Amino acid sequence: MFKKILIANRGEIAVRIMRTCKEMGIATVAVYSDADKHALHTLEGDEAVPLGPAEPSQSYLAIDRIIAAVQQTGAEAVHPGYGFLAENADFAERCEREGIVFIGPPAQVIRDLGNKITARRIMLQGRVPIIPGMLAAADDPAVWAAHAEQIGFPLLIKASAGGGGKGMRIVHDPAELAEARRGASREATAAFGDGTVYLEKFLPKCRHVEIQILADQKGHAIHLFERECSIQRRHQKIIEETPSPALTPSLRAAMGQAAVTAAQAAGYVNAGTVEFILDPDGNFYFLEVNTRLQVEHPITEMITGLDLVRHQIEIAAGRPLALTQDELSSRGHAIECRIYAEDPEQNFMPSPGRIAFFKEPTGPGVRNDSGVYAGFEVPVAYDPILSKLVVHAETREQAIRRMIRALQSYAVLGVRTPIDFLLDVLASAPFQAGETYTDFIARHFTKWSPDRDTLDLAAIAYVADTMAPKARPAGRAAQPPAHPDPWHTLNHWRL
Amino acid sequence: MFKKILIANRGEIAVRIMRTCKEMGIATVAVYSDADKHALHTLEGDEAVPLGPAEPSQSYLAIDRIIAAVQQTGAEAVHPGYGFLAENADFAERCEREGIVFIGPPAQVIRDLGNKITARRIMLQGRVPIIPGMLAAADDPAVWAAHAEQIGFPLLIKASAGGGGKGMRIVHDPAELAEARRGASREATAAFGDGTVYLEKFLPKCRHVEIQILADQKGHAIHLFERECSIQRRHQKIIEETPSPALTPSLRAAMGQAAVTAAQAAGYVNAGTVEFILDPDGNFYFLEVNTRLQVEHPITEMITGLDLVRHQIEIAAGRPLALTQDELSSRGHAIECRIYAEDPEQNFMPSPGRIAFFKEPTGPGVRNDSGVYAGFEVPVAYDPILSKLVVHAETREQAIRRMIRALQSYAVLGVRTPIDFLLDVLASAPFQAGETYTDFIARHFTKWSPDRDTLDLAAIAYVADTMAPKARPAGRAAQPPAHPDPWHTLNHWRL
Amino acid sequence: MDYKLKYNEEIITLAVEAVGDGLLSATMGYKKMEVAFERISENLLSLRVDGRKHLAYVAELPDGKAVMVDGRTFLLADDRATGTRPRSGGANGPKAVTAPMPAVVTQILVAQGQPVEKGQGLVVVSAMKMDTVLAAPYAGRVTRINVAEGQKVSPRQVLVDIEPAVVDAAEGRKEAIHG
Amino acid sequence: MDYKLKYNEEIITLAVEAVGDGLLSATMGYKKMEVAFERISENLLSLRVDGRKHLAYVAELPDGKAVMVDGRTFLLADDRATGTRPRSGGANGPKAVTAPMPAVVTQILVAQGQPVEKGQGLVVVSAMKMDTVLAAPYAGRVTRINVAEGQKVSPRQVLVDIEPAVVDAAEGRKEAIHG
Repeated sequence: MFKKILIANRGEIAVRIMRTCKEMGIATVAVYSDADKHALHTLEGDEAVPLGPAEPSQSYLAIDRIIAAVQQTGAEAVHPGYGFLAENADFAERCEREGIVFIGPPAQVIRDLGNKITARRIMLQGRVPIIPGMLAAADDPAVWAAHAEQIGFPLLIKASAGGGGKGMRIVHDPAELAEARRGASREATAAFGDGTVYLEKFLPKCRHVEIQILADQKGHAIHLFERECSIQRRHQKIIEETPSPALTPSLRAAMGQAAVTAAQAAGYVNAGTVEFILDPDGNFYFLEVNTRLQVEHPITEMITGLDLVRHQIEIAAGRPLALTQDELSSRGHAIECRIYAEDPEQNFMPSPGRIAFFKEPTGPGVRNDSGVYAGFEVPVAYDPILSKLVVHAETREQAIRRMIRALQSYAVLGVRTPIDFLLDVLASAPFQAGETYTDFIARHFTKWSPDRDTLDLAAIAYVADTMAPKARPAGRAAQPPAHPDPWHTLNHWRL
Repeated sequence: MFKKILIANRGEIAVRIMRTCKEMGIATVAVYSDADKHALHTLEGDEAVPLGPAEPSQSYLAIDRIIAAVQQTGAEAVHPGYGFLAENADFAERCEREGIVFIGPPAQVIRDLGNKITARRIMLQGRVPIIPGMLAAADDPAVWAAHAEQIGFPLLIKASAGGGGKGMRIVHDPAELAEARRGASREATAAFGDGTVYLEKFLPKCRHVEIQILADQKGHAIHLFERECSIQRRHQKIIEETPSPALTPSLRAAMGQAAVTAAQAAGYVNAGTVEFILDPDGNFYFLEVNTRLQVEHPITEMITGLDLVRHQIEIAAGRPLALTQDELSSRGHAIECRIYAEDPEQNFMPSPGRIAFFKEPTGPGVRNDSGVYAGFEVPVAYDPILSKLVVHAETREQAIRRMIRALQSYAVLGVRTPIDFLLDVLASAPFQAGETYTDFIARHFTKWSPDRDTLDLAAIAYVADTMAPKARPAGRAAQPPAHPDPWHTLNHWRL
Repeated sequence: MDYKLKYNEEIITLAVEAVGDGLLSATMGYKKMEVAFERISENLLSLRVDGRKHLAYVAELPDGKAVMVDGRTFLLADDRATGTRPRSGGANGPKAVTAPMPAVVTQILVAQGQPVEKGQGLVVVSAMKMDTVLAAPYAGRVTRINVAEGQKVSPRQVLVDIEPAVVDAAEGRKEAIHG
Repeated sequence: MDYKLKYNEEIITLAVEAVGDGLLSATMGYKKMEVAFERISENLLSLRVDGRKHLAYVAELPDGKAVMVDGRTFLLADDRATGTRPRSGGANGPKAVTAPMPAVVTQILVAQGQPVEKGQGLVVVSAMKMDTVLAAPYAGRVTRINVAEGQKVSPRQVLVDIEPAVVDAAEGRKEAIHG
């Protein structure tokens, strides 16, 4: 097993990976930018190497500097977390070339699956259902028109190199096609340096359901059930759960098998996620493979009892995966809420700043993977995730109640968070009924504003805080005399 | 279901019960003594009723006052937690008479099982193995001598009303018998108001293994596997784990079945624990039934995925237990460490005082059921438990490593705790080998003292704390100007 | 004693009377509430409002106090300290475009002296992986640009000064609300 | 600068030299360590000792500072503030029996004027469900009993005064160690 791992990431995911490393007896190297000198991951790493300025291109995305940090500290492997370099094939390749173990799939697999058109072809060959649409890039407007007619409207234009909703356009009418294609391609070029776009059927009322997979270097692959991730804002998930309220046991088995087939078709190794679109009739279609750990991996850990980071590291170290599909089972129900520094009243605008007070929820079935602490200044330069709040309970209904309790006891003062927004989503009838489609927020929560009754209570608390005397002295209630008799009876209790 | 429950307890167990109540939509009533005006359970209850002075007899043991609090608040049920009135048959009976639901077994069951001689007779009739020994109280020294000869030395004298090691004597020689019997009886009279003592075979090298049971009002009973609780100091458990390193699947099934038989023989209802002594040859003997929730119940929750408090409340409300033995399984490995305010360097002497700083461990598979907070003054009047730290992982080895990591990141400043002692126990070869017998602490850890290397680091930290400038101002790094332009661009971002 | 607390663009008025040690009576609009309060620790208060218990977490921030009750957090400021802030437009209206959060200026879309329409993009700032266009709150003329591309800016720092075109104040407000 | 820190009955001596901002050199016995330190928050320090990182949690208590490093907590006090405290016996030894923690007196086992043997039980106190017998640290005569049964007592409050019998100091110390 590795003796030392460098974690090429920051914040809560870096901290979470370090915890498993520590439990495995593996030393950890943190890397940090100038903005993260006091970040929790920097503090908690056994070593910490500065990378450079806050700008990601000069720190967490600076491949040369990260490779230098690996070499300088003698780390044998790199865990990329999610985001930053996690799905960067060049980085994985560079690690391979330098003799550093990249904890993830081989570079070529990342490259193949990072190209959506290539990924669709691989899946088609593997008989994994894909959304009807193009299987090759095309320049000719006539080819596009022919595809469009064959697939039928509405259509979706997507960037082949895409992610995060960029380079995406919905087209309802043949007349819009050419202009939408140009716009999408322009956006894709700006975002990914690759303007290749292609056509897919647009599925309006659907769910985002993904399957977690694990595959070892010997080709043994299993799936760890699904995650339902339909509740999104700005194309980013904010609530995830497992099991999906929409899956029957047979559909779960079919999707799980499709994900394993997809993994094997792509030559996949390590942990990954096969994303599917699920339509209301129970048809599912391959969307993409995320070739890394997901933000929402803890809910899978809760229902399977497995530590995914540990399995990632063991697979990367060449160990065979000892788990078999038969012995796995999904127990209970788990939900994750992402706690960002953002303002749900202002269209989820980021809300950086100093965390003045921080009290995490605790108790049975509650887990909070946090990357911050009271006094920490949340930097402007990065994705503003503070923590992932996760609950596990016997049933979906109980998990929802548990999450509500946990959110109600989570105090983050100093930056704005969506905690009260999430409370209202969890308490809403459509969420409780499991009507979690990707248009959920737009449909039910566009005009959200905070609860007025609690505002009145908050105003009273403001006044009370002004009137109540401040903290009592730090000492004990009963102070010892200034010069107490020095003899301590305690030492003689064993006589 | 109940609308309101009064929790006739304090500290971490009261807080833990309230959490489940809140998740079930049940209002909670806290009760508190003068010493607990600012205790966490007092703060967290939806209502809080003062009972009286700190002395337990005038507060948490004052049956009349608790019944009055129930009636005053309109609570329909009482949860007694553990300790205090949890195994008090008179209290349970009083509740029955007043039309209040007591969340526990019927008063008569508590009374029968509270008398160890009666309990032994019940178990014998139910064919549950008991330790060879007396089955009835006896006055005649000749009867005692005859029993002693038949059982064989060494013998153990125990108090029939006993608990906590009081009224107990080990006898190695017939000549000691009479005097030991008189001493034990005197001690039992002082402790329990009942001097009845009896003889059992003494089993020197053994383990304490208990089985969690659940039984509903219709007579359906199941077991939730075992807990190994052999690591004790002053006859009190400090580390518990499940599964037991000593149990094979067939022994587990046999002990589980014996516990269910014991429950049914006693007419048991609600959650309870059947304690056994397990000898090195795999023979097990009934010890006693704890007719309440145990301190160590969370480890069973971890491996079964069940909320025991929820099941207690549902059973008390008359709901049938929907779980069957077949569908239950034990997943992974769980360990609990009890974190007391006590000094492991001074024979675990209590260490009350004000908690100046409190940082709980978090992360995957870590749960800390705490009853305190920074600033709280731990009262002198009660059992000094601060929290129960619980971990869950895939294997015993991983659970041990996880517990070590959790303990290392648990900061309790202001009162002494056994955290560093527990760290050394968990890291020790005999613990890791599963050699957890009831004499473990006496055998391996009598001469324990804190780590010297870390003391040097602490001295350096002391000096650094003295030299480092104190906290920066509470405001943000970048202060806004004193009279900023009032217009907030934020409101126009949706234009 | 009267408290005027600012919440977003709104003023909340409480008439507060201390009626004993840790006891107060608060009137908000037509609602009168009897309140018992006690400090538990630096950031925690225990409240009893009309007989119902609540825990409130409070922290002092540079621009007010953050208060969390029952899982809901509000930023409140003493309005006497900050002065009244009209929502937008009018005689007391803004003369400048300010940064809403710590950010980096990625693009400047206008030049000094340039006339701008209401809602026209002026500056693009980037914070936390998200680009935001700061728009003109009213029609007018850019009198000064105070930042450069690549510059880091702090909350409320004035980025662009605009001299407003003459416009009826009431109408300006109406447009802002419908926008 | 020299620090004398008291840990239990022991004195730890550090020779400390500030060698820069947030840098110090510490000598303990034969061990010399290069230390970099930085305050992260009120109770948290980041340390680098001979190149190895550590986090230290520190809190001020009435009788010193509690310091937690790597899961191990120590109570340390500046010895210059508290004065040296010999372990027991001798000329500077105790003249009284004090309460070791907040407790309630449940039983008084001796009377004023009574001679007592070393190790003889004097007072029973109860704290946290546990009874503890406070014993005479040396032979002597009870000159005063300052408490009554049922009374609450605070740490270091003097419960019983004892006038010591004349005894060789060295022997007294030896006995205490073997006791």
